[in-house]
Amino acid sequence: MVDLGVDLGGLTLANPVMPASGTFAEGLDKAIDLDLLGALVIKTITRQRRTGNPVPRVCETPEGMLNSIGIPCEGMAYFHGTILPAYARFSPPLVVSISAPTVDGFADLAAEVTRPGVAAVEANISCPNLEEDGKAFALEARPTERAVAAVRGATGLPLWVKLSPNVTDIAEIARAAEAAGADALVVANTFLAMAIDVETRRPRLGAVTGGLSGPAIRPVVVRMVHQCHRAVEIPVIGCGGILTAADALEYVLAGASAVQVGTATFLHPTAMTAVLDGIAQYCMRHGVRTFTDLIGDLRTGEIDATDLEWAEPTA
Amino acid sequence: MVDLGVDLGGLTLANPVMPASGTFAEGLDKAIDLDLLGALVIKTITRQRRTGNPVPRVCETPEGMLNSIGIPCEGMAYFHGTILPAYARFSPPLVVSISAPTVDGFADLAAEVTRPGVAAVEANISCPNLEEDGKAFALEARPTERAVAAVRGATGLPLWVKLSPNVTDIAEIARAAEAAGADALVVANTFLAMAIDVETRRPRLGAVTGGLSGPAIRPVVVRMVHQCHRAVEIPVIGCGGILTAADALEYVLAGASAVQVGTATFLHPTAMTAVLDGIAQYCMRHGVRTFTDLIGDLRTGEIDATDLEWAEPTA
Amino acid sequence: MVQAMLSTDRADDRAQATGIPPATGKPAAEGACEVLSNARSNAEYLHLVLAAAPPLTAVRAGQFFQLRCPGGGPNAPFFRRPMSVYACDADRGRVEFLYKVHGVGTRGLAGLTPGDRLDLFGPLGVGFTLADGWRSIVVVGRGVGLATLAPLAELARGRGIGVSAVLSARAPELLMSVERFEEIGARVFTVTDSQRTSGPARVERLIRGLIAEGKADALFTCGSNRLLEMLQRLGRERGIPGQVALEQQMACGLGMCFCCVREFRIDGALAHRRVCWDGPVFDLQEALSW
Amino acid sequence: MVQAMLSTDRADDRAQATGIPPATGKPAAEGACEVLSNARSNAEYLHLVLAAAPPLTAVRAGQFFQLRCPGGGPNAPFFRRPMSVYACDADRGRVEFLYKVHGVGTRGLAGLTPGDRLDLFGPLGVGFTLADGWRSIVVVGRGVGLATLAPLAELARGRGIGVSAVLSARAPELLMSVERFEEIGARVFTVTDSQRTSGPARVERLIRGLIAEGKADALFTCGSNRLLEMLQRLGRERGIPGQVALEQQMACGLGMCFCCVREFRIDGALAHRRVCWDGPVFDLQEALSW
Ligand SMILES: Cc1cc2nc3c(=O)[nH]c(=O)nc-3n(C[C@H](O)[C@H](O)[C@H](O)COP(=O)(O)OP(=O)(O)OC[C@H]3O[C@@H](n4cnc5c(N)ncnc54)[C@H](O)[C@@H]3O)c2cc1C
Ligand SMILES: Cc1cc2nc3c(=O)[nH]c(=O)nc-3n(C[C@H](O)[C@H](O)[C@H](O)COP(=O)(O)OP(=O)(O)OC[C@H]3O[C@@H](n4cnc5c(N)ncnc54)[C@H](O)[C@@H]3O)c2cc1C
Ligand SMILES: Cc1cc2nc3c(=O)[nH]c(=O)nc-3n(C[C@H](O)[C@H](O)[C@H](O)COP(=O)(O)O)c2cc1C
Ligand SMILES: Cc1cc2nc3c(=O)[nH]c(=O)nc-3n(C[C@H](O)[C@H](O)[C@H](O)COP(=O)(O)O)c2cc1C
Ligand code: FES
Ligand code: FES
Repeated sequence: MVDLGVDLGGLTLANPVMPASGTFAEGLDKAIDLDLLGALVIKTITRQRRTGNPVPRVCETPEGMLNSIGIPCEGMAYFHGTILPAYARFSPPLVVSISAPTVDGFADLAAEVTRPGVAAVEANISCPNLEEDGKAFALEARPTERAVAAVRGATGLPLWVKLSPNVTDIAEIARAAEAAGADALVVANTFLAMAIDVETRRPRLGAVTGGLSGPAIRPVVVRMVHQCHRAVEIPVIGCGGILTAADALEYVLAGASAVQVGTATFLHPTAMTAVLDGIAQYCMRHGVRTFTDLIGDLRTGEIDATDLEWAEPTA
Repeated sequence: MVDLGVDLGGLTLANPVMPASGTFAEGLDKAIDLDLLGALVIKTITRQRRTGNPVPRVCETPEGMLNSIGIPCEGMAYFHGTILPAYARFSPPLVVSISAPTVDGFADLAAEVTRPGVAAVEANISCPNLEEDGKAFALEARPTERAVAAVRGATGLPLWVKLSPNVTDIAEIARAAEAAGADALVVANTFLAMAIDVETRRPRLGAVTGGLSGPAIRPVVVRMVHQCHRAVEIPVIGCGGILTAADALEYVLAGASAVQVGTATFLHPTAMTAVLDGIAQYCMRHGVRTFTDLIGDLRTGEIDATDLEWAEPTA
Repeated sequence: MVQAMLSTDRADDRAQATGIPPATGKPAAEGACEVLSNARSNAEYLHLVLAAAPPLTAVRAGQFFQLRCPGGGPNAPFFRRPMSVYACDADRGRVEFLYKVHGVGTRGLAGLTPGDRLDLFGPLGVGFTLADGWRSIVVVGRGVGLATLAPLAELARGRGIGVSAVLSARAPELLMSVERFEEIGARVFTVTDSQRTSGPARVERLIRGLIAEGKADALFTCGSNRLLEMLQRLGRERGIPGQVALEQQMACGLGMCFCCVREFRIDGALAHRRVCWDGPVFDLQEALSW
Repeated sequence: MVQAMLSTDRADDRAQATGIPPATGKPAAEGACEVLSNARSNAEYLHLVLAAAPPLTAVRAGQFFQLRCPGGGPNAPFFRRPMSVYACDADRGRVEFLYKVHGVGTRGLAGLTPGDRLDLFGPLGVGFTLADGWRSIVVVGRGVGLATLAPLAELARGRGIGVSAVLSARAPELLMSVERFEEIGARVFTVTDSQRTSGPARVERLIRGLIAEGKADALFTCGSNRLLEMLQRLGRERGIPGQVALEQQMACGLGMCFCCVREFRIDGALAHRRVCWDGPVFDLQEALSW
């Protein structure tokens, strides 16, 4: 038996596989047993009611997708009255993703979701879709620090901070979030992108730009997870383009303590449980008894003969 | 007949299609007629002789590739004695990409390549592979300005500056390059990335990290070209993941005056001439007589009925 | 002959449309199904028949599947494609689709040959509801919209409810599913553009006739904006209930991504609903034409 | 029967190996070729025969093509795959490859069936050279390496040069191309691991015998590091020239990307060369074992 448990900044998960915010809802229990997952992370909420962006809200790109869903939100009464109770019947810890246009707004919302039934808060300071003003907090170290500190002050729950990949130096932002009290980092949100229908000369998204996710982005985010892992002491949760167990393990070897699976669930609703099974199988095949032994176990020494085997396949 | 000519910061090209630096050499004339291209951009050179990075130097990713070629370089004598003469027999303007580890080094090299036969200088201030210290000039505005100003002072040739996509605010860097005297911008170089072979737990590249290119990155770079086009007056050359004429036209509508094709040539050696043909055909089909009319012609107004046709395909 | 194996959606499913998460989930499964045939129905439509086993065959009228359409390269269909079930026979283990080639995904479908495998995910969504007491219904559809309506007609006939089916097309040779509806036991009316019988005014006159005959306890439609508006008007005027099946681009098909929203007028106020989760079948009057 | 349609590389091509760009380019073309057959040769190797037209059939011994292997999804082979020409017949319009399934690209190749199309790009690279005056040569190869050496043997025989071919494998049933070499008119020696005849010492003794017989004006090999080292030693000791075909991962195949470099000892100094452009055939002594 492999021990798949992992401690994520004060919250212990039975295993390291969970959904990425905004790509999951309880409807997925039609397809998989949600109780198998390490945690349940729900779509980012805001205090304000919002309708989100105009359609089309998604489009396809090479091995990826763009979304400009925005954060449609039914408001707090709906959150407390409908969303929270809907998850009561599932056993994995519930992680609530929050977003706000101001530092105070972050603090207020963090306080408001600090309720029984909520196991951790994920501060989405990186969503590029918010209509407010423009730049997300996560694009620079100082605003990151302020937003994270505000949330930290408002809740005693484990605090995960989700970073944006649209930055020059993700390690610097990671350190700022850690310094301000984050218990774990989620790396990363989507890449700001756009696509154009050349026949109509119009943007393919109603909101013109949106976030790129899916396998296409994985190599860039794996690099960022590796940098964050080396920059901070707190655990890093890898997120971006994970489709298979091998993809998830790439993140783990680069330094992730757990992974979030987003877009893949749209393509294969059973993606998360398949990733989980595959990780367990990998551990057995490689004689790994404790999953956490794999975290950051990237080997960068001199390349030895076996690695060059492909250069002499017929020998 | 469509007029495909375009003026790029003082250099007039017969058409807007050219190779991306480092993905082209004169050997391609085995496969296509190089005289059909708008310009010939050669692999970045440095003054120092360098051997480049350890193998493996490339690997495959979803709809993309990583490279850690580095800038292997045979030195200046070889450049003047062998490379320059080899291109003398081709008619398109020759653009020489240069890189250096210091501001003075950039100036010296720019002066040294300002020779008959060289039509423009492309300053590669964004290559993430240089061994020197680390951060490339292109990651921040001030170093960008300094490097560009040095090159500007050292050569009277049209000066193209190639930006890095690994930045928070590409428009800011674009403005810095423009202010320092760039005649055109190339947007963009590769995304710093990594990939791991989970069976061996080793990086797939000998140099651990490398640059992501190919279709996967296109939506992010199109967004950056759009931002740069709105931020500066000088022409922008789009580069990243162009495989077909439609991809190239996406860049043009987003604001690019010309395009560079890189990775696609590895997959289809005839990619550049196919892109060129496709652009001409598009212009004819859409009644566009002057290619330059398409630059930045993205339509973002209210969506009208025809765009919603897919919502009622059977009507 | 296709046997009726479709059931209706119960009221507790309908409750999902209010946004309240369902207390129990009916399973939706992912499965690779063998292609039994994939033949052209006419110049525009293809008919795909797959071998399928439970739970894939536990389909209710109006539900859909998300199909993983074949294709490779940078323009491969990345998302699944939503497709209404045209027929389903749990006993014989068959699921059928009727589709039109539109873009890269449906082009991939058209390339399937018997023996190939296609990955289905479903059945998904909230289907049609037949109220107790309805004796006759009218279904009005055009093109592939008829794929969605055929299982409804079949379900109604199975319960002894009379079905008048108004089938519309550009030209007689493009009329779809006439035999399927006749086999089901529907009274079929065909209208076409080329015969100038398909305009809203003509169709309205036809339906007013059916209402007058007492054959229209409820109105059902799918796909066409003009038909929707006309039926809404008739429904309001004559107090006849109805339902409409809507389409919208979908990524997840499970209510998770919120890309498939449309606006509805619910109790007088505008509200967003997810077509994949709260629908694709909605109350005729709540839907907004577009 | 495969007819000899291969020529040698001329000295002006060899000059490319010095890094000086060639004055004239021999064309390389991209073309979709029909698969005529793709059959298993033995438990490990497949033999792919394609219909091809000029300039694709203007192949010289030792040259290779870049194959766009079929496959879809996120693990599709993104790069082309380099593959030596095993046989080429311009008159009949055939290009043939011999390959081993190794990873995703060659697995895609193995799925090809007659009538499918495969996109080839080539022919590429600098092939083998036969010097005037050579009367007999020795070729030593193992596994798919023999694919590269067969056209050389054919070319030599076509010029009346005697060929001794030492074919190596793990076991007799895995021996490749024995008939092809016999048909060509080579004197074939088979050595295998299971018979304990393939060790470097045994092979060395065999070749020393051929040298003693005066049958070794030049030595050629491909693929195995141990064979390379042994032949280099013999060559140096006895002053016998030779050539080796090398492999390296390739993206462009045209000398553009510099991913396929290897180190060579040229005039005593270490230097990088691109296997796709300066090779894949190199001077036996300049190559470094790895
Ligand atoms: C619930 C539902 C049931 C459907 N049933 C059928 C059916 O039975 N037969 C049939 O032929 N078609 C049906 N459609 C429409 C079908 O989904 C589209 O024709 C198909 O998605 C087009 O994909 P494509 O790749 O060929 O086109 P592309 O234009 O290349 O598709 C690009 C994107 O737009 C989406 N898209 C394009 N048109 C539509 C559309 N009309 N509805 C939703 N998304 C669209 C695609 O899914 C894809 O994400 C149904 C749609 C829905 C929502
Ligand atoms: C000039 C030349 C001629 C060749 N001729 C033959 C031949 O006739 N028959 C044959 O079976 N094989 C030959 N090879 C080897 C063949 O190219 C590889 O087996 C093939 O590329 C493996 O691809 P894959 O996707 O199956 O393996 P993967 O391991 O999935 O490939 C991953 C990457 O590594 C590269 N790679 C892996 N092994 C090799 C290798 N040995 N050489 C170069 N690149 C490699 C692939 O091209 C790809 O880029 C030749 C190689 C070269 C360079
Ligand atoms: C449709 C969609 C909606 C998303 N909504 C949110 C969101 O509300 N909050 C958030 O933090 N991230 C959101 N994301 C980003 C994902 O959580 C994830 O960071 C990103 O998609 C990369 O992972 P993936 O490649 O596995 O999808 C969304 C992504 C998608 C595709
Ligand atoms: C193998 C390889 C080598 C490259 N070398 C250089 C280089 O020397 N200088 C440079 O400015 N860009 C270099 N690039 C980046 C390309 O010029 C281009 O910016 C990038 O690949 C994105 O374009 P693409 O997606 O069309 O390839 C290289 C890219 C590749 C793939
Ligand atoms: S398709 Fe994702 S919510 Fe409807
Ligand atoms: S494969 Fe590109 S230089 Fe050899």
